[in-house]
Amino acid sequence: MSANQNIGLLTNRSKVVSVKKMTFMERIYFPAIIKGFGITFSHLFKKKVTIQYPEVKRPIAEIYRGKHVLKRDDEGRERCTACGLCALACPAEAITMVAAERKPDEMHLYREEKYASVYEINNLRCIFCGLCEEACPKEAIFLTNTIVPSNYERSDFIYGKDVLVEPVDHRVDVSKRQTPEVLNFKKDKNQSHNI
Amino acid sequence: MPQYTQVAPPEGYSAPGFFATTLDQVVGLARKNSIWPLPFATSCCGIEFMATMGANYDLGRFGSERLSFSPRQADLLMVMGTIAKKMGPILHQIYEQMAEPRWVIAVGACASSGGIFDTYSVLQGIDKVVPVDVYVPGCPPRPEQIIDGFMKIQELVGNEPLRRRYSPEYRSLLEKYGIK
Amino acid sequence: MSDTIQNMQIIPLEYYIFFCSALFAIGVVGVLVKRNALVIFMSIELMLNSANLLLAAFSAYRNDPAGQIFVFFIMVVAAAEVAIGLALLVMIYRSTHTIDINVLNKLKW
Amino acid sequence: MMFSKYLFFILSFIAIYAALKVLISKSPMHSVLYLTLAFFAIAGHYILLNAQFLAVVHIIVYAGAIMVLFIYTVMLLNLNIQGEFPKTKLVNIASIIAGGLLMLTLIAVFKSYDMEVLTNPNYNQIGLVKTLGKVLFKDYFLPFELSSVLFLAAMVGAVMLGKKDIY
Amino acid sequence: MDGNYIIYKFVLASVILLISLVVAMYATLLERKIAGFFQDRLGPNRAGIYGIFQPLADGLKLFFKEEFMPGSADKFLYILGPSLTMMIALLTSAVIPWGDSLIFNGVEYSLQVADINVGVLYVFAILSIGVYGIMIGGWASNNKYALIGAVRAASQMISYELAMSMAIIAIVMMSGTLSLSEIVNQQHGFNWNIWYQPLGFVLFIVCAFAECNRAPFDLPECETELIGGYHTEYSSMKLGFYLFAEYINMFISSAMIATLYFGGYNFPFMDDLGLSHNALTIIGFFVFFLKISFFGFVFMWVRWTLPRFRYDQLMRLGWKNLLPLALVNVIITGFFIMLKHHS
Amino acid sequence: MDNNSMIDSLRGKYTTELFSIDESSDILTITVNKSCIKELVRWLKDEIGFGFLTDLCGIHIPGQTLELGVVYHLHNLPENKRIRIKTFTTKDNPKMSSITEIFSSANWMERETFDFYGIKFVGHPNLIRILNVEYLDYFPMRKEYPLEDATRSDKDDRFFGR
Amino acid sequence: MEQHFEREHILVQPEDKNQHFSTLNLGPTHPATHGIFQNVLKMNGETIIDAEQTIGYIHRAFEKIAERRPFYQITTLTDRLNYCSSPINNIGWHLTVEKLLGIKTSKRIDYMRIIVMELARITDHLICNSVIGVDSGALTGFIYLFQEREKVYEIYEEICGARLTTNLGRIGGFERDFTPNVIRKIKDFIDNLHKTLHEFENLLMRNRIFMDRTINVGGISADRALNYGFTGPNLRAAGVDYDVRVMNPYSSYNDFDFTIPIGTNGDTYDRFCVRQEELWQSIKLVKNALDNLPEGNFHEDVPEFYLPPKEEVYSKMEALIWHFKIVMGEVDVPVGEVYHAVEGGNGELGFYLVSDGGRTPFRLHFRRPGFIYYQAYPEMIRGSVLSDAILTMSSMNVIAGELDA
Repeated sequence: MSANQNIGLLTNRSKVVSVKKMTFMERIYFPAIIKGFGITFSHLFKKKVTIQYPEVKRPIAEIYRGKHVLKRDDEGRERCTACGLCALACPAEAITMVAAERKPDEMHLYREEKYASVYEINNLRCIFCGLCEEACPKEAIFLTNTIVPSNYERSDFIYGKDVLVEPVDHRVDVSKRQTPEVLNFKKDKNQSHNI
Repeated sequence: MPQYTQVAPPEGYSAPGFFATTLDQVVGLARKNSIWPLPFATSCCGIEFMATMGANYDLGRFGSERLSFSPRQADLLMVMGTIAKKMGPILHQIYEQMAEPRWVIAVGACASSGGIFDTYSVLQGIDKVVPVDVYVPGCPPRPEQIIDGFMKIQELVGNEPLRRRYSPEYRSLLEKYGIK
Repeated sequence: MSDTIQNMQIIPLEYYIFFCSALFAIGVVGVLVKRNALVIFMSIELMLNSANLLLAAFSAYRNDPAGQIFVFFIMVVAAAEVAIGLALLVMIYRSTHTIDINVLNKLKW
Repeated sequence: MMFSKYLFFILSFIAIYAALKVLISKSPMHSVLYLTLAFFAIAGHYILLNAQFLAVVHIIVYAGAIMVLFIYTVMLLNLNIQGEFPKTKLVNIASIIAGGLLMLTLIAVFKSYDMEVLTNPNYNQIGLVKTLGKVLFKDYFLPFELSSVLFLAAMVGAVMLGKKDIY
Repeated sequence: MDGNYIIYKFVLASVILLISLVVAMYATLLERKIAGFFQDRLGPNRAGIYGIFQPLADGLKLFFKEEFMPGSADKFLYILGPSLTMMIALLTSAVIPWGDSLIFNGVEYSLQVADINVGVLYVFAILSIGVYGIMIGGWASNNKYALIGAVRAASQMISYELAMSMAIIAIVMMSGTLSLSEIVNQQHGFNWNIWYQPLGFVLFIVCAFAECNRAPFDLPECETELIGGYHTEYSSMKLGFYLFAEYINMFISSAMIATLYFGGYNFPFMDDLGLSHNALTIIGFFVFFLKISFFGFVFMWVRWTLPRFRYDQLMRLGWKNLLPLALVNVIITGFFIMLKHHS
Repeated sequence: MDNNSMIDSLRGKYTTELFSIDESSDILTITVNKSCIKELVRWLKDEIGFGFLTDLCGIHIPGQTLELGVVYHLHNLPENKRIRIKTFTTKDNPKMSSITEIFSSANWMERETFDFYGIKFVGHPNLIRILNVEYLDYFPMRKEYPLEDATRSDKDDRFFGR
Repeated sequence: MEQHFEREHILVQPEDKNQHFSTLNLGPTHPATHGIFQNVLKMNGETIIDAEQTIGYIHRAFEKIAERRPFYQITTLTDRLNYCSSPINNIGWHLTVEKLLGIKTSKRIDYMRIIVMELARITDHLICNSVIGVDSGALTGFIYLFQEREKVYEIYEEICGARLTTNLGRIGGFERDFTPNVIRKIKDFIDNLHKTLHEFENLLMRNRIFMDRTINVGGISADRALNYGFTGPNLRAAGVDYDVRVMNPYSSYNDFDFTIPIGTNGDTYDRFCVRQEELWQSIKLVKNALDNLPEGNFHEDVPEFYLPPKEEVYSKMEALIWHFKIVMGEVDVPVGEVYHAVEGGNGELGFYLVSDGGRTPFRLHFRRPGFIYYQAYPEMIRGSVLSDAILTMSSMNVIAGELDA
């Protein structure tokens, strides 16, 4: 104890901030109370900030990490090559996939020789940290700024490829999530990645 | 002022000066607009729940700003955050203390399934202890998602027949969780 | 209202006497029978009240306000007594953890 | 009209029933509440006697203050656990007989007195505030002031007694 | 006592009861709406336009909720508690003069259910027994939080009753009567008691807050400390009674404030309008309700602005500040009355 | 007091108990025999001015003879110096003297260490599990125990080589 | 488990055995405990004689998980430590790893980190102080302040895409750069926060009801506070101006001048005022950092730990290999041990990291300030009443995630 007692001030930057002595006006309650009344009353006529959620939606940042999407390339082939990096990077172990060899007649479906025949994300486990997106070397998985709806059963949250893969005719725009360099790079059609 | 949908009157027989509907629907309508939640907030999701109660999202619009911390008075148990194995029995007890009809909503990954905490000390989803009606994903979920889950509950509440709580199916469901 | 007053005369004073005596007797029995100091206190209150009522009745029948004034004084005494008595009771309870008067006979010596 | 007579009997019945219940009840809380009920019945009697002021004051003082104090004590000491302390049957019977005898004696004493003198047919409004106030502050001024001193003393005493000295 | 008289009183009593109930019901909605507006949010708006069916929904829900009885509770008292609270809350409305009299066919119908000559004392009597419901309920629940809530309620209400009665005594001294209707009639026009008793008014309103268990004196049920205080163990309609009684109390307290200090149904320049007695009565009735609504709003305003007291501070305020002030107020009033008599 | 004089005075006071002094790490780190830990901490606090127990935690290093260790971080606030003290004990009879008398803050930290590693702090007023359930029959932070909950039902282990 | 030690209760036995006390169970789901912990109060009437705490109700085994996860995945854990100010934990962890790896970050990264951390401190203190208001019965101030918190959430959302558990830091910098939108939003927020803060202060700070409630409530002396390992606002309220940002400056905090607010006797009002003043200081810090934000890259050039840019991964083999190596955690980490502390929302948030060169930390211990100082709670509330206990609890700002880890 002895060492602590004379500790004094450690720096010269400190400032005592709490004033505990009350002035007479503070002692008689009313000035502060009336001030408080004024503040709350002024809010009575203020514009309400409430967003009526289901009807009005608050703008969500474009890079918000919400529901996942499995991208297709320009020709509509699935980009995922089932390398498993996303599953490995997932701290929640929410991603499950089964890799399969592409058959010759599936050239138009899958981009690479390997593809994920099963790709499931357990959205109840998922913590939407975005590490899978970061880990993906094939520009295949992205998070979007749509929210995952709630549901009644646990099994409803295991999103398979039917939900995750973007529809061919309804492409999900993820360009806002990508760096300008990547977008610039994607214009270069000489690269094998971009064909 | 943005347009918002109001609750439609219950379907029923209506004529001038005369309006008939089944009791179930009226009670369901009343119940769903007066859900008093019991916020069982343990961690991060609890903060997002505060945001939901706050001015920007205002759960009070649904008639739910009266939080009842006493389980007797609550209609909806909102479990938000990690439930450790040490907490499990307490959650179970709270559920037992609630008066019928009661609903449970598991908010967030931890409450729903354990989330990233797949560890020896964390309960892998509160549905191991109490029956859950609606799960809300996210870690933590956005207030929008919580409201979304809340509206799912409202849907459930509105359509629930009065008899359900006395039905043998419901009893057996409770028995599965060891509730008398 | 005034007709009620007239009708009141139907009740003879004896009725009040019987009634008050009964109440008083119940109070006395309570003091004798009970061992819970709190209930004994209440019985005393009951006795005081029966006296009060009788005083009020006499005053009304004799048309003399003094009786009712006495009731006020009795109330004052009763209130004071209760205040002190309950404080004592709480004290006793604190030190002995009981309000059973039979346990409290330590005071004898 | 027999109306007030019935009222008298009903009130008397309630009062005596409640008073008996005070003794019979096991839990002190019930005793207190029954006593409160008895006091309400007595207040009814006061109104019957046209002593409205007295009735209201009775309710304020007894029901509003004294009985609340009792309940407060019961709650404070959490007495319900203690329940009843049994006494021997003999003592009980003896006390009841004693009480009954006392009642009989009282009635007998009053009976011997000639009641007719007391019954004054010219009934007027002595129970009103004005009459009482005048009497209280003219004839009984000194006792009134003294009683306030008594009250003060009681208050101080109660506070002194109730003071905790744990710390 | 003719039949007409009884019917009229009965109808009046029922109407006033009904009004009290409806007002209290909508006070709950208003409270939530106003709380919302104070806090930059909207408050309930899903149940009907602006949420007008919210109280109905709450009521119906509570009604159909499971009746719950704690295993170790005292059954009878457990039920008695909320019922008593509700009943006592409604009792006061009988003596409040809701308006002047209406004259039909030469018969005068007063808008006061019972003009008791000790009206003010009657209000006190009711107030003083108002604590029973809470105490009984809190005690019967056999829950520590409920018990603490009940103990707090009891001591708080008893303490503030004193200062409150002292504040009213000043009014009674001024007006020389205990009858509420006479007190109101003496404040004809703009001759309101508030001009003579500003201190008394402040004392009274503070005590009224305490008596209603409203913030900043909501210690018996404060949510963050005692969860629900005395009603922690209550569910369904019994809880509804408790919550409802609070709003009825608020309504009645506002009415008492308006009656005692703000001239009840009197309003300025009422004699200059040249209206008939009946018209004045009806306008007065609405004016009275306007005043009540204002004070109801003040009740809510305070609740959503101020932090609450601590138990011992509340006691200190009641006994050490308000009571002496009330005594001073009585003495000053007496002094002025004496001056007036001598001059 | 700089590191060198600190080391000198340490060497002067403790000869046999002091196992090693490591200056290469971010903080001056000393490893001592567990027998002197309480005395050392008291000395550091009272004489040298390390009046603040920043942290106390356990560590399990399998393969050593003394497997279980406790790491103390002390802070000399006026001089703004930190020191790390390590001490080790065997796994079979993990006992350590408690420093709760010196630092009240050590109370829960020692309980936590006990909870995680099973190190018994002799002289601790209330050495029971703090974070885990009381009926847990092992010390979960020891390396040999698994992390995962066996009851998890929604996991497919095929892809997680953990 | 062998039980050869007596279980002794910390509860002080009353001197007089006849004294009769009741117990009150505060928690685990009491509204005032916010997070989850249990206090069994031993009461005499409303006066608290003693308290026994039980914690661990949301124990999630952070330290055990950390031993099984590669370095970059631990960010998700740290976010959930003190979730009211998760970026501080996040960046604190990265600073620790950088210390171990010997990475020196540029001024821009430092300043960006300061901005993010001070915003986090603002959110943390906003919630703590407004919750003191709620627990003392003034809900309205809470809702006003929460609107400001929402604005910080919006900023985080723009920075990284999440509101609360941000996961924004990376070893060597940030995941993304600040967009102009972010800078604008931060400016907006900082310029407008003072209005709401003033409003809130007017509602409570000099209101006698609130002052009476908080002054001399739950006080602790500087000496005892140090002995109990207090840090952060709670220690400063007791009058010791210990602040990691000043004593052991990290992330270029020494470039900025700010005062350390201190209190006098460590009571609830002191804690409230200290936090309130720290809000003002944080506003100043963010403003300064934003004004002086240098140009440059948002992450350091650490190819072994920072993922290579995506366009290179898509096109170059070498980058792809590094990408795989980093994600799979097969990069060699130096053997060693470091302790690094940052000034978290509640005080010194320390990370003690022992590395054996593997892909995961060998041992990672979090010095959670809340865990350490919460044990002083019984001593602080002894002799006060229930209401005081609740205000003391909320003013200590014990966050369950941090408490139980």
